[in-house]
Order: sequence, then C-alpha cells, then structure tokens
Amino acid sequence: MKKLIYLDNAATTQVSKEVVDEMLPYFTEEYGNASSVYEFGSKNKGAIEKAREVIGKALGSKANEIYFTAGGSESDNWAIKATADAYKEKGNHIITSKIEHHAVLHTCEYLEEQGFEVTYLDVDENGIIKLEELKKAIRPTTILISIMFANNEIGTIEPMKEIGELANQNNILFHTDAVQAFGQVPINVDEYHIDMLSASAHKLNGPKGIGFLYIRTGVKIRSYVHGGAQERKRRAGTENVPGIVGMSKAVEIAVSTIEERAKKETELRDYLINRVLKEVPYTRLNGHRTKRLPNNVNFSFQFVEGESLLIMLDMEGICGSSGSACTSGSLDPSHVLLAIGLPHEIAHGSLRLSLSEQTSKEDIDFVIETIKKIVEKLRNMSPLYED
Amino acid sequence: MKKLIYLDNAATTQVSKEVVDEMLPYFTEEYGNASSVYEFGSKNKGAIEKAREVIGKALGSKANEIYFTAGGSESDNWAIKATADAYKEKGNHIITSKIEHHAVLHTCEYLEEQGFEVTYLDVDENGIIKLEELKKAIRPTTILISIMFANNEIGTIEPMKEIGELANQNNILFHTDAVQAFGQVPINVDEYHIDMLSASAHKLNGPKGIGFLYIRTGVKIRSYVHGGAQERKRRAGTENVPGIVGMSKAVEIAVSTIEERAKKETELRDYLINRVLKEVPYTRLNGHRTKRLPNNVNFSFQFVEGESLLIMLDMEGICGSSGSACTSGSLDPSHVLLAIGLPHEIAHGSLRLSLSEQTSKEDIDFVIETIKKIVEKLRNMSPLYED
Amino acid sequence: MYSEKVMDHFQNPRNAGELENANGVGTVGNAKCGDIMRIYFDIDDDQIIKDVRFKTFGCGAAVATSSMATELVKGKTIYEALEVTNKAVMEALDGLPPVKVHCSLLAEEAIHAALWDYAEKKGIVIEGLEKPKNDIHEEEEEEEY
Amino acid sequence: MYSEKVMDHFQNPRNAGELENANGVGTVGNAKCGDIMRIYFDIDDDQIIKDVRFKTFGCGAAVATSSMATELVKGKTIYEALEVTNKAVMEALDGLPPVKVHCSLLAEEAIHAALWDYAEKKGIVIEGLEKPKNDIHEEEEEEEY
Ligand SMILES: Cc1ncc(COP(=O)(O)O)c(C=O)c1O
Ligand SMILES: Cc1ncc(COP(=O)(O)O)c(C=O)c1O
Ligand code: FES
Ligand code: FES
Repeated sequence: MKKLIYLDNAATTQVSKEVVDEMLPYFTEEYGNASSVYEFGSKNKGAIEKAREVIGKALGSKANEIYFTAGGSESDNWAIKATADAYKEKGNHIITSKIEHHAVLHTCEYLEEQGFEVTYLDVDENGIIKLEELKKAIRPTTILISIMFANNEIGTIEPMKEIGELANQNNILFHTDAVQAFGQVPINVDEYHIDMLSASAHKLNGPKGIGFLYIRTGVKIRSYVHGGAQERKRRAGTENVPGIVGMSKAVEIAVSTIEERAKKETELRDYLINRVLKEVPYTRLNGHRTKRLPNNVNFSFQFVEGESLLIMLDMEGICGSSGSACTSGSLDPSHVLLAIGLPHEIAHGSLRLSLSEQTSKEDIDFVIETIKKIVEKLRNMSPLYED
Repeated sequence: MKKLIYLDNAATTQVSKEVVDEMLPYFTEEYGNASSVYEFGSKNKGAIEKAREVIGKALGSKANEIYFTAGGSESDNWAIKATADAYKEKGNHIITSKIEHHAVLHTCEYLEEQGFEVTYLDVDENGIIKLEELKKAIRPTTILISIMFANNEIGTIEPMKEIGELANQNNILFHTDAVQAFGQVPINVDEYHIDMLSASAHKLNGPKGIGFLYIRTGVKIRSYVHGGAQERKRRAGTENVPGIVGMSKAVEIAVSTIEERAKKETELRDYLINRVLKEVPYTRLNGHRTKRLPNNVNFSFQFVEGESLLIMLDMEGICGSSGSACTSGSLDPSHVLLAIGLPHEIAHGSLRLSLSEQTSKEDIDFVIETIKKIVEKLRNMSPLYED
Repeated sequence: MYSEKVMDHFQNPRNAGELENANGVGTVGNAKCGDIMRIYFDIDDDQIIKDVRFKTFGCGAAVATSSMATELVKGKTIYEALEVTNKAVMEALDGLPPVKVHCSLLAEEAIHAALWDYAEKKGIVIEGLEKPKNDIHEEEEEEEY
Repeated sequence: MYSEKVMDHFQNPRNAGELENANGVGTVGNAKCGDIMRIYFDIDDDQIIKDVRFKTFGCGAAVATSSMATELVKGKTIYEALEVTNKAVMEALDGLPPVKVHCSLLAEEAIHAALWDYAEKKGIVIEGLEKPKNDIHEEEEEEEY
C-alpha cells in the first residue's frame, strides 16, 4: 500500500493514542450519570471538573467559564444567536467578517432574517480584516463583534489584540471562533479582551463531536440547547464524559507541546511554500506570509482545477483539501478566496495542505515533486493554459 | 468492594463492548474527514451512510430521513424550535404535555417568550395524556404536537397511535421524544404517523454525545445548527464518526434483542413492583401498571425523602435516581410526579429504578431487602411518620 | 458531593428519635424543598440542655445538620445554644455544597423554634430569641437563561 | 465517490490534447462551477469524425466525461455524434454522483459547439443541431434551510 500523507489536519485530526486511552474507561467502566447522587457518578463529575480546569488554564480563564458543547459549529451558533437574543434590547447590530467559517456566516445570515443587521467586514489581500473599517462599522446598536482568531482556509491570523481593544473600548461583546487557532497558537482571553471563544476538540487530536464555548463571567448569553440543568443550566444534555475527558487530554498535550510543534511545523511549512512558489510557475500563496497558522499552506495554481488536483494527489496517497472541508462537494468557489480578491477560476485551483506534528521533511519533498508533476499534467489538459 | 447494582439505566447506560470495538478504529485509524474528496475519507462516509440505514430500518423510515445530532436534547430543541420557525406563517400554536422532558418543556417555554402559544396537556394519575383534551386543544393555528413516546421518570407509554392519527387528520406535525422508548419498544414511524422523532444513543448502550432526529421527507423544518453542508445541509458540524458508528452498532444490537430483553426485564420489573408494594407499607407505584417501559420502576415511599433514600441505597452499592436525572441537584419536586397528582411531600420520596439486561433476580432480591431496611430507618427518623 | 463528616453524621445520626419528656419542641419546614425538621429539648432548671433529639424528613444534608446541631447544643445553656448558627454547624461538618446551605438553616431555626416553645411553656423570655418563622426559605439566587 | 470507470478515464484520459488540423472546435463553460471544456474535431469529407481531442479545466467528472465523450464520437458520423447525450456518456461511465450530473452536460454541449463550428466553417446546416449556449448552467434544485 502507498504511504498515506495526511495533510488535511485543518479539517480534522487523528485522535492521539493517549487521548483514546483516557477516554476508554468512561465508556464501559465509569459510565454512571455525572449529574447523579450516587458515588458511582462522582468520578465522572470529577473528570468533567478537571477538564474544565485544564481548558480554563489553557486560556487564562476560570474553570467555570468553560461550557462544553458538541463542537465548533454549536459553539459558534450558541455564541452568536444566544447573545443576539440576550442583548436585543441594547441593539440589533453585529459585526463579523467576510472570511468567517460558515458556522458563523450562516448563523449571521439567519439572524439577518430575524431582523438583526450584520456588517460583513472586508479583508485585505492577505485575509486580514481592516481595522479602520471595523472602527467605522461600530454603531451605538452594535452588540457583538465576531471575528475568527485564524482562518481555516488560508491560515491568516487576525489582529486579535486590536479587535479586542476596540470591542472593549466600545463596550461591545467580542466573540472569536478559535476552532483553528486553539492549540496551535497561545491564547489568553484577557490579553485579547475575548468575551466568548469557540473551539472544537477534533482539530487538536481530540475526539469529534465535542467542543466548548468560553463565556466570560458576566456575559448574559442565554441557553441555546434548552433542557436539563447540566453545565450550570446553560447547556442541556447528558454530559459526554468520554468526549470531555478526551478533549481535556488533547488540550493538555497541545498546550505542553505548543512551542516545539509550532517551530517544527513552521519550518516545514515555509520549506514547502518556498519550494513550490519557486518551482511551480503561475502559483500564488493564499493568506499572509508570516501571520499564519504554523501548519497551514494554501496555494492557487493557475489554470488548474481543485478537485482534479485533489484526486490526483489522493492517487499518490496525499490527502489535501480545496476550499474549506465542509464546502468540498459544493460547486461554489471558496468565499474566503473570493474575499481576498482572487478571480473565480483561480480560486478554483486552490489547494490547502495542513500539516501535523507527524509530517516529515520526506513527506513534504514527496508532496512537492508530486504537485509539480500533477500541476503540469493538468495544465497540459487545460484549455486555459497556452504554453 | 461492594457489588455495584446499577439501576439508573434510564439516565444513562454502559456502553457495550461491541459498540466500543466498532468505534475504536475511527479514532486513530479512520480519522479522515468524511466530507472530503480523498479516498481516506470514504470509509467514514460509508460508515455514516450505513448507520443511517441501520437506524432507518429500525424505525421503518428511509435512511435519508435520519439526521445525526449531539443527543436527545439537541434533537428536541431542533425539532421544536426549527419547526416553529418554518411554520410560523401557518400558525403559532404548539401542543405538548405537562410530563415532557425538560428538553421539550424548556424549549416550549422559550418559544412562548418568542410569541408562540403552547398548550401543556394534563395527564391522568397514571401519566397518560387525555386524548379528549388533546382533541379540544387543537386549533386552526396548531402547527405541532410534541408528545413523548414514553416518560423518563415513570415509564408510562403514551397512546402514540391515537395521537398520531389525530395529528394526521388535522394536518398537524407530530414530533415525539422517543429518547426513552427507542430501543426498548418497537417503533414504526408510519404506523404512528410520526413526523419527527428524537433519540439519544447513550440510553441504549451507545456512546454519549450522539443522537439523531428522524425527519419525515417533506417536513420543512429549518436548520438548527447552521454552518457547513453536513447532513445534507441540515445540521452543520464535522461528523462525529466514532459516535455515529457506535450508535449504529448499539441500535443494531438493541433491535435484534428487543423482544427477549423486554420479556426478561418486564418479569423482573413486575417481581420488584409486586414485592415492594406488598412488603413496604405506604408505598405507591408511579406510572401505569402495564403500559410502561419494560425496565422502569418508580415508587413513592410516604414519609421518606428521596435524596436520603438514594444516598443510603448508594451506600449499599445500589444506584438509583429520584426524579429525572437532570433535575437531581434541583430542589423542586419532579414536575412529572406533580402532574400525576402527587402532593409535594410524597413526590419528594420517589425512587426510580431502571433495569438493564444485566440486572439479575439476585440483584433485585437484594434491592428489595435493602429498600425495606432503609425505608424503615428513614421513617423512624421522619417527623411525618407516627407509627 | 458531601464531606466525610456529613456522610458520617448522615449514616450514623446522633440523637435521632423522640424525647418523651421534652419541655421544648420545635418544628420547621422549608416549603420550597418540602423538608421538615423537628427538635426536642429536655432543658433542666439551670437552663442547660440535658438531652436532645431530632426527627428529620429531608435530604442528606438535612439529616447530617440535624445530627450535628444536636451534638453542638447538647449540654449547653439555652443562651449558648442560641449562638449555634448554621455557619457553625456547617463548619463542624467541614462544609456543605452551595445548594445545600439552606438545609443547615433548617437546623438553626429548629433550635430556635424549640427554645421558643420552651420559653413559652415556662413563661420566660429568652433575650435575643425572635419568634421563629415556620417556613425557612432563604432566597436563592437562580440565574435564568 | 466516483465509479471505477470514471477514475480510469480521469487517470488515463483518452484523446486529451489539441488537434492542429481541427476543422471544428467548440468551447463551453459553466459559470457556476467555473469549469471549461474544449473539443477539437477533425471531420473528413464523408462527415465522419476521424479524430478528436479535448482540453478540460474542471473536476474529475468533467475530465472523465470529456474523455468518454471523445471516445464515443470518434469514428462516428456527425449525425451519430449528435445523438451522444450526456446520459449516454454517464451510462458509459457507470454513472456519476448527483452533484456531478451537470459536468456531463458540459461534454454534450462541447460536442454540439464543435459541430456548430464545423458547420459554420463549411457553410452547411446540421439538421437537429441548435446553436449551443456558451454557458451551461442547469438549474439545480437547492433546498434552503
Ligand atoms: C425523555 C428524554 N428526553 C430527552 C433527554 C435528553 O437526552 P440527552 O441527555 O442525550 O440530551 C432524556 C435524557 O436525558 C430523556 O430521558
Ligand atoms: C474556523 C472553524 N470554525 C468552525 C468549525 C466547525 O467545527 P466543527 O466541525 O467541529 O463543528 C471549523 C471546522 O470545521 C472551523 O475550521
Ligand atoms: S434540600 Fe431541603 S433540607 Fe436539604
Ligand atoms: S463541477 Fe463543474 S464540471 Fe464538474
């Protein structure tokens, strides 16, 4: 069998063995209800509280500001819809950006239907939001600014500090979708004046179907999933203890290795970027050259279509993606690539490769050689490419 | 160590070993993104589709009418809020019952704030909704009837067929919270005219944090978790493949063993009920004597308070619950017990014991003897009990 | 969720039961949680609590605080007993979970009620003792979402 | 997601490239997905397609349908070529996923466009051939939630 070179870690990651080991007992041994009276549930309760502490520590927040959810999408939906609902007396205006994940964008579009007004900020050619535009967009009725920490397609890291300060000065809640950034770059919620933060475990070698929303004490957000009294009455549903425990372990590992991983991945990332830009003509790097996630690479190869490229890479054992994970299968070119100004046909030829700690230089060398071959083959077949 | 006698299976269950075995490869081996182009994601995609078929078959529905969620609470919230939103042009009235799970009740209360009108039907002393009242409650503006299949506290099974027919005749959508019933009693969505059905895997020896909503083709329900294009654009979020696979296996097992389990559990249940009613004075069985879940027993011991009872049982290794799982920790007596007409102080002395396939006659004998001892001890300490 | 001390007093409650010859009996309840506590005092002529019993219909914390409260007042004068607050009872039990604080108030109030009954019967006034409420219901802050 | 036949034609596309001496060339595109297909015909005096080439900027299905379409028309008369529908191409490929049906329409239309070009150049009329649209965009039903 061909070696698998998995470079789609921005979509989802392998659950690490330590994480699975932590989870296992909670399936078949410690399965009691965490919200129960009996002793048999108390280990679960303890495990949940420990997880809250681990994650709180990772963010510089209090443990009881962490609320478990089913993942990044739910966290985003919750943060935005339930804040809108809670603060609608104060105003009906929300500011976000054109390059948010669909979990934010579609949620905002939904709120527009419900009578809210949303400003979708432009970004520059590197995908960085324009602070001047943000300043101008703020109104007396603005109740929420939701800007992602780092973009999932092009890896660009947004100016969190500046945004947080603006929000803070204007007394506006600041939510950030940190699904891509959490575990990859250090985050301190106080430093960035973050009031709410979404994250998802499966992006950092934790299990799928579990995530959290950080909610700063004092934020009057409502419930989103109504029902039982779990999560201090804020998020109903029998606690997913194995998931929570797994996420906690994944966060623990991610935090303790964050520097060395970033260093290693950044080096490989830059090696890949530099060689491809040099060796493959008509190629463009999408996203900011340095203000980007350590593991994210995103190219546009002119005259080449993304899906064909992906399938050919796949035939060589290389897993990548084109556009964001959830929109593959969709025909529309990525809204992110359009927002940074790419024309349709170039946006179509984009390739996202997202590295992991396991990625080796040999892998990358093989990927580069394969890209060169495939891009040439596809270009020779392309009616747009006249050599 | 004392033997653990786990009789809180209505709260949550042990994940069966076969289920964990099915899940394991999807954590560390088949972790690729199910919505991707590459081959490495296709096994995941296949596993998800297979799960949809297994569950569809269990309900007599089509596979593509099954939508995965994070559990029963999300399914209930989705079914009710997103139907209300989609059909608000048609009307603003919803009918439910007083004994629903909080995931339904609190959701309805939320909708009341948003301008919807909700009728909460009474139940009789056995917890069965009054069909005459239901008939009278129907208005031209009624868009949804949401009645649970079986109650989580007292185990009473509602007259699904009659409710479904009423809904159908009046062209009203019928949602049922089958979180307790699914896997315990046979369900066919066509037979009962069910348009939407909520279920949660952890109630049937599957993992926590995964469930589904059945949505009949043609029902115009909206999205609840907005974002990526997963679940045919109806429910966003990276697919929780291990969870889905685990739930599928759990359903497969539950369906294939449903009869023998029901038989065995019903026998033990009735043995427990009969002996306790005979041997412990001032005791009442809550819920219908025969129209009840095979594994559910719910007693009220007069002059005895529930938490004290639970702790004393726990000290003997017996895990039970008082009121519903999620409300333990709350001080209010169970809304279900009040709805069937119990006075506060009797509602307070309730004990739910929910059996599993593993429960043995020896366990039950021990439980009966222990209950007798404890109830006597607590009564002797009770200012309400004058012998 | 309970401390070891609470569990001990719950499992082996001290002074549970009735006192035939009680000369002060107080019963209080909490309408919200539905729990009820009754305390029996046998107070001698020197106003010393010679014996004490309790009966409680309530949660684990209610039973444990009853037990501890009776221990704390036993052998004390009625004025010393008046000083036994719910805080003191809780501390003696190594604390209670936040939702269970109100249970310890039951114990404090039951003591007061029994003392009041004693004072009434004897026709005396106990300085600093207010007429106890029948229903102990401390307003708990419940956040609404 | 693709059949083996699709994968085969994608990996080893038949008749990819240009024809220097083409006497019928047609280019069509789908504005929605941004994909573009061009077909080159060398048609002899008996109106038989002697040779054919294609160039495609598009997804896997687009490449495979281009390849299969060229195979299906090669050696056929122009009237036989006119009968090669997107359905025929899909069947020959053992089917396509629903979202990819439109890709096969590109191939059908590219054939039509090349035949139209040939007819124009020759000054003839091909019975049954309509002027091809430049932009192939089948309305797909998208449910909105
Ligand atoms: C009847 C009923 N509905 C809904 C739920 C909620 O399910 P979950 O805890 O999986 O969200 C439960 C169990 O807690 C239940 O018993
Ligand atoms: C930036 C961003 N936000 C939100 C999400 C949604 O997370 P999940 O799929 O875990 O719901 C993702 C990943 O899919 C993401 O990359
Ligand atoms: S809950 Fe009422 S006394 Fe403890
Ligand atoms: S997606 Fe456009 S040709 Fe296939």
